[in-house]
Amino acid sequence: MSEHVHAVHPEPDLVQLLTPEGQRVEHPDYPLEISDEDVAGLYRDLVLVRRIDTEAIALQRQGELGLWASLLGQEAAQIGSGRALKPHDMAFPTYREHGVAWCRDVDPLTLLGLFRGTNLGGFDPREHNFNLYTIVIGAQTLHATGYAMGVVRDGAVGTGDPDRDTAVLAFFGDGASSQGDVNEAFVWSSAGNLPVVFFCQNNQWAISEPVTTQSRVPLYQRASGFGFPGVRVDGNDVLACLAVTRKALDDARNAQGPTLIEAFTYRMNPHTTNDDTRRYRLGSEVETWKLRDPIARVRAYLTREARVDLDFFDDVEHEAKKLAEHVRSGCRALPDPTPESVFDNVHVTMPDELQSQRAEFVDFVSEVAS
Amino acid sequence: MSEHVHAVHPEPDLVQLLTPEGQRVEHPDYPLEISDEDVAGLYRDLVLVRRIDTEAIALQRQGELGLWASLLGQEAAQIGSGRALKPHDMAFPTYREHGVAWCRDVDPLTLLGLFRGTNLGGFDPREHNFNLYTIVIGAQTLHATGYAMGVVRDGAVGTGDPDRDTAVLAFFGDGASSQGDVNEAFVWSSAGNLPVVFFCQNNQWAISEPVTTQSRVPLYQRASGFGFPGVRVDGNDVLACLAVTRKALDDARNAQGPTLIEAFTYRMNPHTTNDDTRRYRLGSEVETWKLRDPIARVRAYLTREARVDLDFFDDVEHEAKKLAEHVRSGCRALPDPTPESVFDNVHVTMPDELQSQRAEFVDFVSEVAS
Amino acid sequence: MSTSMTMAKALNEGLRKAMEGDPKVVIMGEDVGKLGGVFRITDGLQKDFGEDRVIDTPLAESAIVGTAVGLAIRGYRPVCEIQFDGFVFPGFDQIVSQVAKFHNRSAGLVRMPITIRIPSGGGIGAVEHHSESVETYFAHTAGLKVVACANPSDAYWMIQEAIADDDPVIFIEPKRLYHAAKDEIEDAPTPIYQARVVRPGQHVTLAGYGPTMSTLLESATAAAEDGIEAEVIDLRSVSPLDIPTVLESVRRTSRLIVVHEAPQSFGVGAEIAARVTEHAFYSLEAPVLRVTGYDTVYPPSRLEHDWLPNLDRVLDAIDKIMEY
Amino acid sequence: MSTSMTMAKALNEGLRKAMEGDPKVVIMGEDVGKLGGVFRITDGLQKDFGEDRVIDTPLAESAIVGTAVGLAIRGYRPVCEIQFDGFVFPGFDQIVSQVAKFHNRSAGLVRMPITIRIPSGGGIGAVEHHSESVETYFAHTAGLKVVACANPSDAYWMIQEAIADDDPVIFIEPKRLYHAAKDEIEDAPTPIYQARVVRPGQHVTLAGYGPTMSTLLESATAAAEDGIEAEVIDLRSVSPLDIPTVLESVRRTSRLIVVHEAPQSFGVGAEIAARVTEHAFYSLEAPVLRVTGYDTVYPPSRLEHDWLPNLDRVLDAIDKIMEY
Ligand SMILES: Cc1ncc(C[n+]2csc(CCOP(=O)(O)OP(=O)(O)O)c2C)c(N)n1
Ligand SMILES: Cc1ncc(C[n+]2csc(CCOP(=O)(O)OP(=O)(O)O)c2C)c(N)n1
Ligand SMILES: [Mg+2]
Ligand SMILES: [Mg+2]
Repeated sequence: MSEHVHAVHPEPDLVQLLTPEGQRVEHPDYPLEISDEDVAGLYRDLVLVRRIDTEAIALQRQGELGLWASLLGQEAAQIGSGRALKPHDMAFPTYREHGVAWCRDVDPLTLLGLFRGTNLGGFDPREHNFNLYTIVIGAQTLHATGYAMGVVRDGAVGTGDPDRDTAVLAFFGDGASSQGDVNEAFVWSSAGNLPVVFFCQNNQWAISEPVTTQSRVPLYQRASGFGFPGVRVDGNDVLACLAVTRKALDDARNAQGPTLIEAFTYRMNPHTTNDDTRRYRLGSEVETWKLRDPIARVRAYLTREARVDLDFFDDVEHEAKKLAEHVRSGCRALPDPTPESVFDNVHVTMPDELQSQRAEFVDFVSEVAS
Repeated sequence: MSEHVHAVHPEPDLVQLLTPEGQRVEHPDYPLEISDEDVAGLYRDLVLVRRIDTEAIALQRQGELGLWASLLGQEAAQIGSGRALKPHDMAFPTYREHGVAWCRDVDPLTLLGLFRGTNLGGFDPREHNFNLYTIVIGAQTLHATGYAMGVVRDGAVGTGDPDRDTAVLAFFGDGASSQGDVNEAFVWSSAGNLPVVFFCQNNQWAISEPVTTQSRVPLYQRASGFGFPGVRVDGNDVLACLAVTRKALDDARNAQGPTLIEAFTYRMNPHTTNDDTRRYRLGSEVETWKLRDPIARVRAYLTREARVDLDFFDDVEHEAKKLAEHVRSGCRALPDPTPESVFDNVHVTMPDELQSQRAEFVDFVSEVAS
Repeated sequence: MSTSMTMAKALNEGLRKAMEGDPKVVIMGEDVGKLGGVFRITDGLQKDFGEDRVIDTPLAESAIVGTAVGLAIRGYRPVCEIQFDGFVFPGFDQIVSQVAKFHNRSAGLVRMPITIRIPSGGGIGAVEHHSESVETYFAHTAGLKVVACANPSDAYWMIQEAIADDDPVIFIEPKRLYHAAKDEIEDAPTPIYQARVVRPGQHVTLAGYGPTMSTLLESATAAAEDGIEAEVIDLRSVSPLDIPTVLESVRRTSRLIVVHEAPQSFGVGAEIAARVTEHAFYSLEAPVLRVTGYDTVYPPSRLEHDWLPNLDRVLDAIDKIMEY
Repeated sequence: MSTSMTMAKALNEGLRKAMEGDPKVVIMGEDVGKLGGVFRITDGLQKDFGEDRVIDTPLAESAIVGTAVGLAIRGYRPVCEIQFDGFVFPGFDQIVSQVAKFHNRSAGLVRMPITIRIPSGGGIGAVEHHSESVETYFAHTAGLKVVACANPSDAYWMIQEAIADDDPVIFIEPKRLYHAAKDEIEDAPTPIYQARVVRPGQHVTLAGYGPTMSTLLESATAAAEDGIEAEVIDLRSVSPLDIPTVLESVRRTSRLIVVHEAPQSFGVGAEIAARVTEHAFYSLEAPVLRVTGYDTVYPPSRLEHDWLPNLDRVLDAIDKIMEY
C-alpha cells in the first residue's frame, strides 16, 4: 500500500453545534432546539457512561473481566446517536457501544457477561431494542439491514404515525468500512430504500491501523457512491451527533431511505485492555484530541451559558459514584454459568447425540468433582 | 425491495464518440486519433468475435458444448477495452469476455474446454496475460487487485518506461457490483492507489434481475464513494470504449491509481444458453437496443466516411467463415480428458492417500471396461 | 393438487403451503421472483405472494444470509435460496458465525428459524462450482441442522418441516433429481430427522442420502440377483444423524457401506463409520466402507460420471465387504 | 539466534528466515506491521523488510486471501495472517473456491504457494469467535493442506516448509502455546507432512495435533503411573494425514484414542477412526475413541476448561478403551 498522510484534523465539511470551547454554533441544515435541562441530561449521560467505562477497565485490571473495549473519547458520538433513538427504534451495536446501551436502558451489568466470560451476550435484543454485541466486524450491518426489511414489511415506515414508524441504527467502525458485509449493507439499503441509518464512529484507528489504511477519502463520502446521503459530524459534539442522527432517523422513518453518518472522533484508550498503543501511535496525537474532549465542552457550556442548579455537577458526581459501586459489586456478583449449561440453547430442541454428550459430560464432571 | 423504473436510456453523462448512426463525435476529455485502418481493424474484431459467439451457441444446441454465455451486444465494450491493453498488461475476465480473449490472441478453442466440460479452464493466464474465466461472481476483482499489488512491488508502475509500466484490467458485471468482494477490491485499490482499472459491463441484467435491483444510481458513481474516478461510456461504441479504457490504463500505469468504467450496454441474448428471457423481460426492450448495435454503426461509419477497399467487408465475411469452421471442427476435435486425469494437479505433489484413491480408481475403471 | 409430481414441483408446492400457513415466511434469493429461480423451484410464488414475500435480492450471498438474520430477529421466518452449492461460500461467515450461533448467544431468547436451500451435487453436466457437495461443512458446525431430500414426497414434506423448525436448517436439494421421474406424495410426513429403511435386507446395509439414493436402490436390486440382500437406508438428516436406525440395521447385517458424493476425507461417511464402529464394535464383521467422491476438485463434467459414486462402485464395495 | 525460544519467537524467526531466503515472500494481514500482529508473531518484520513486504491490509479477510491469489499469479509467495480463527470465515470463499482450486483449474500451470496462518483454538480466556478450531473445514477441501505445530521447533521449521511448499497450506497455530515454555529448536526439520511418535508405548495409542499435544503427554505420564504405557503421536499434518505412522503404532497397541478441540461430530477424529479401522480392522481390540470438543458453540471462557479435552477426560477414555 502506498504512503498516506494521517489526517486527524476535522475538515470544513464537519457538522458542529458546540465548539470544543463550549460555544453554541448554528448549522443551517441542523437547527437544534434544546432546553438547558436536556443539555444537562446529556451531560449526565456522558459522565455516567464514562464512569461505567472507567470501572470496567479497573475490573479488567483486577481480573474480574477478561477484556474490555473502552469507549473513552467516543461518549458524545454514542450518547448523541443513542438519545436520537425512539424506544421502538432498533440499534445494532458493535462491541464498543456501551454508551448507546445506556441510552437504551440496558443495565451495564448486562454487558459485562460477555467480557467476564460468563455468557456470550445472553440477553434478548428485543427487550430494549438493542442487539447483542457483534464482534465479527461488519456482520451486524447486514442484520440491521434485514431488520429494516422486516420493518418495511410490517408497514412500519412512512405512515406518518410517530409511534409506528420505525428506524434502525447500525453502528460500525472506520476499519469495518472495508468489510464486504458493510458495503453489501449499503447496496441493499440503498436499492431497497430501507429505513436504516449507518452510524460510523471513525475513531481514527482500527487497532493499530490508521483510517488511511482503509480509505484515502473521508468515509462519509462512501454513501454517495451507493446513492444515499452521507454526512460527517463532530463525534465529540453531543449536540451535533444528536441533531444529525435525529434528522437521519426521521428521514428513515419517513421512507426517505438510508443515511451514512461518519462521527469524526478518537479512540483515547488502547483498542482493548489487551492492546499496546505505544507500538503504533504518538502520545501527542492523544494530547491533541484531549483538547476536544466531549464532556468538557458541555460542562463549559452549562456553566457559562445555562442556568443549572449550583449543585447539579455534584449530584451527577454523586450519581456516578453510586453507579460505579453498582457496576463493581454487580460484576463480582455475576453468577458463573453451570458447566452443563454449555449444552443449552445450541438448538431449540436438543438432538439425541448432544443429549448423550451432555449426559456423559455431567457424569464425568460430577465424577471428577467427587 | 421497493419499486424501480428500469432505465434503458443512456444518460447525458455517457461518453460517446460514434453515434448509433455512425456519426463520429468528439468528447473534450477523450480525444481519439485513429486511422481508418484501425477502425477497420476494430470492425473486423467485432465481426469475428460475434461469429465465434454464434458458432458457440450453435455448438451448444448440437450438444457439443454444455453451456455458453453469449457476448451478443457487448462486442464493442469487449473489443474497445481489450484493444486498449498493451501486451504486458493483465486482464481478469468473468465468463463472458470472449471478445477480450480474442484481443489477447487466445484461440477461441482454448475457451471452449470449460463450456464443453473437458477441463476447468486449463490454460496458463500468463501466456497471453489473460486470466482463467472466473465464475464465482466478483472473485476475480480481488485477484486483479492482488496482481496489481505485485506490479507495484515489481516497480512496474510510474517509471515512465512504456514497456515496463503495467496496468491491470478487471472485468465484472452490473450484478457483481453488489458483491462484497468487488467493493473490497475498490477499497484496496483506492487506499493502495493500485494500477487497476475496473471495467463493468452494465448489460442491464443479472440473469433475470434488472440493474435497478442492484443500485438506484448509475454504477460508475460507485467509484467516487471510494475516492477514485468513475466514468460511464457507451458500451456499444467501440471507439469510446477504446478511448476511455486507454486513458484509464494510462493513468494506472502512470501511478494515478484506479478507475471504474461502466460500459452501458445490453445483453441481447439470454444469460446463458440455459436461460429463458420470456419470463422476465420484454422483447421491445431488445428491439430498442438493436438500434444501438455496436457493429452496424462502425460499418455505417466505414462505408460513409472512411476509404476502405471495396472488398474489405467481403474479406472480413470470408475470414469469419474460416474462423467459424475452425471453431466448429476444433471444438469437436477437443480431446476428452482421461478419467484418471481428475487426480492430476489437485496438488503439485500428490499425497499418498490420493495416490491410493487413484490406483483404486484406475484398477476399477479398467476392470469395468474389461 | 395431483399427488404425483416431480421433486421440483413438490418443493414448489411445499414452499407454497409454508407461505400460506405462515405470513412471516419470506423467500429470498437471486432470481427467485419472475424467473422462479434458475431451477423454477419458486415458480409462480412471487406472482401469488407478492414482491415483499418473494424477494429478488441483489447479488450477494453474505447479505442474503445476513439480512435473513435481521429478518428473523424482527420475527420473520426467512427461506434463503442459494443459487448453486458452490455459491454458498460467500455467505459462509454469516451462516457459521451468526445463523448457527445467534440462538445460543442470546441464551435461547432469540430463535433463528431460517431455512437455507442449496441445490446440491453433480450429475447435471454443469460447469465448475455448480456441482459441489457442501453438507459436511455445515454438519460440522454446531447449531445447524442439515437435511437432504431424495424423493418428491420427502421434498414436499421436509421443506415444510424445515421451515417450521425454529432452528436453522441447511436444506440440501439434489438438483439432478429435480426433474427426474414423478412420484407419489405420501399423506403424512416421516419426521424430518428420522432415517428411513427404504429396502429391507439382511446381508449388508447401504446408507446414503439425497442424490445417491437412487444409485443405492439400483445397487441393492443388482446385488439381489447375486443373492446378496442389501438393506438400504435413506438417512434424510445428515445432522443430527439418526444413528439408532443405522445401528439397528447393522446389528442384523454386520456390514455397512456409506455412500455420498462429497470427497471422502473428513466427509459424512467418516462420522457414520466412527460412530457405528464405536456403538456396534462387536457386531461388525467388516470395517465400514465408504463409496464417495474422491479427494479432488470436482471434475469437468465429461468425467463426472466416472468420478461420482455409481452402481459399479457400490457393487464393488459390496463384493469387498462380503469377503470379510 | 538462541536455540531455545517460545513458539511465538520461533514463528517469528521462521518467518524471518523465509523472507530472507526468498524476496517473493510477502506477509499480509491486519495489524501485522508496526504492531507485529496482535500476538506479535510478525514483530519487527515490517521494520526490517519494509511496508511492501509486510503489509498492513484494510480490514477485509476475503480481500486478504483474494489479493494473495493475484499476488501468487504474479509470482509472489504470500503469507496471510488471519487475526483469529473465528475471522477466517469472511475469507472462506476465496480459500475454498479459489486458492484450493486454482492450480487444478489451470491444469497445473499456475501454482498457489500461499500460506494462511491461523492462530487457533481455545484456552486463553478470550471472548466469542476467538477460540474456534477450524481445521476440519479445510481438511475436507481438496487442494488444501492443513498442518498444526505443537512446539517451538516444529513452529520454526514447519512455517518455513509451509511457505516453501508450492501448494497452499493452512497453518494452524495453537495460540495458547505461543508464549508457553521455551524449547530447543532442533537442527533439522522433521518433514512437515510426517507424523511423529513423541512418546513410545505399547498399550494404547494417543493421537493428536497442535494445542492438545501437551494434554496428551501429561495423560501418558499419568497413565504410566497406573502401568499403562501410552504411545503418543503428534500428527503434525491434518491433511494429508500420515496414516501409516498411526497404523504402525495401532498394530502394536491395538487401541487408539484421537484427541482434538474441534467439535466431535464430522471432525478430524472421525476420519482417523474410519481410516484406521478400515486398514487395521483385525488389529483393533476396541473401537477408536474420541476425546474432543462437544457439539456446541464454543463456550464462554469461564467454562472452556471443562469443555476442552483435558487430562481427566483423556485418562477416562484410556480406562474405557482398556476395558475392551
Ligand atoms: C471479521 C473480523 N476480522 C477481524 C477482527 C479482529 N478485530 C477486532 S476489532 C478490529 C478493529 C476494528 O476497527 P474499527 O472497525 O475501526 O472499530 P473500533 O475497534 O475502532 O471501534 C479487528 C481487526 C474481527 N473482530 N472480525
Ligand atoms: C457468488 C455467485 N453467486 C451466484 C452466481 C450465479 N450467477 C452466475 S451469473 C449471475 C449473474 C451475473 O450478473 P452480472 O454480474 O450482471 O454479469 P452478466 O452475467 O450480466 O455478464 C449469477 C447470479 C455465481 N456465479 N456466483
Ligand atoms: Mg476504529
Ligand atoms: Mg449483467
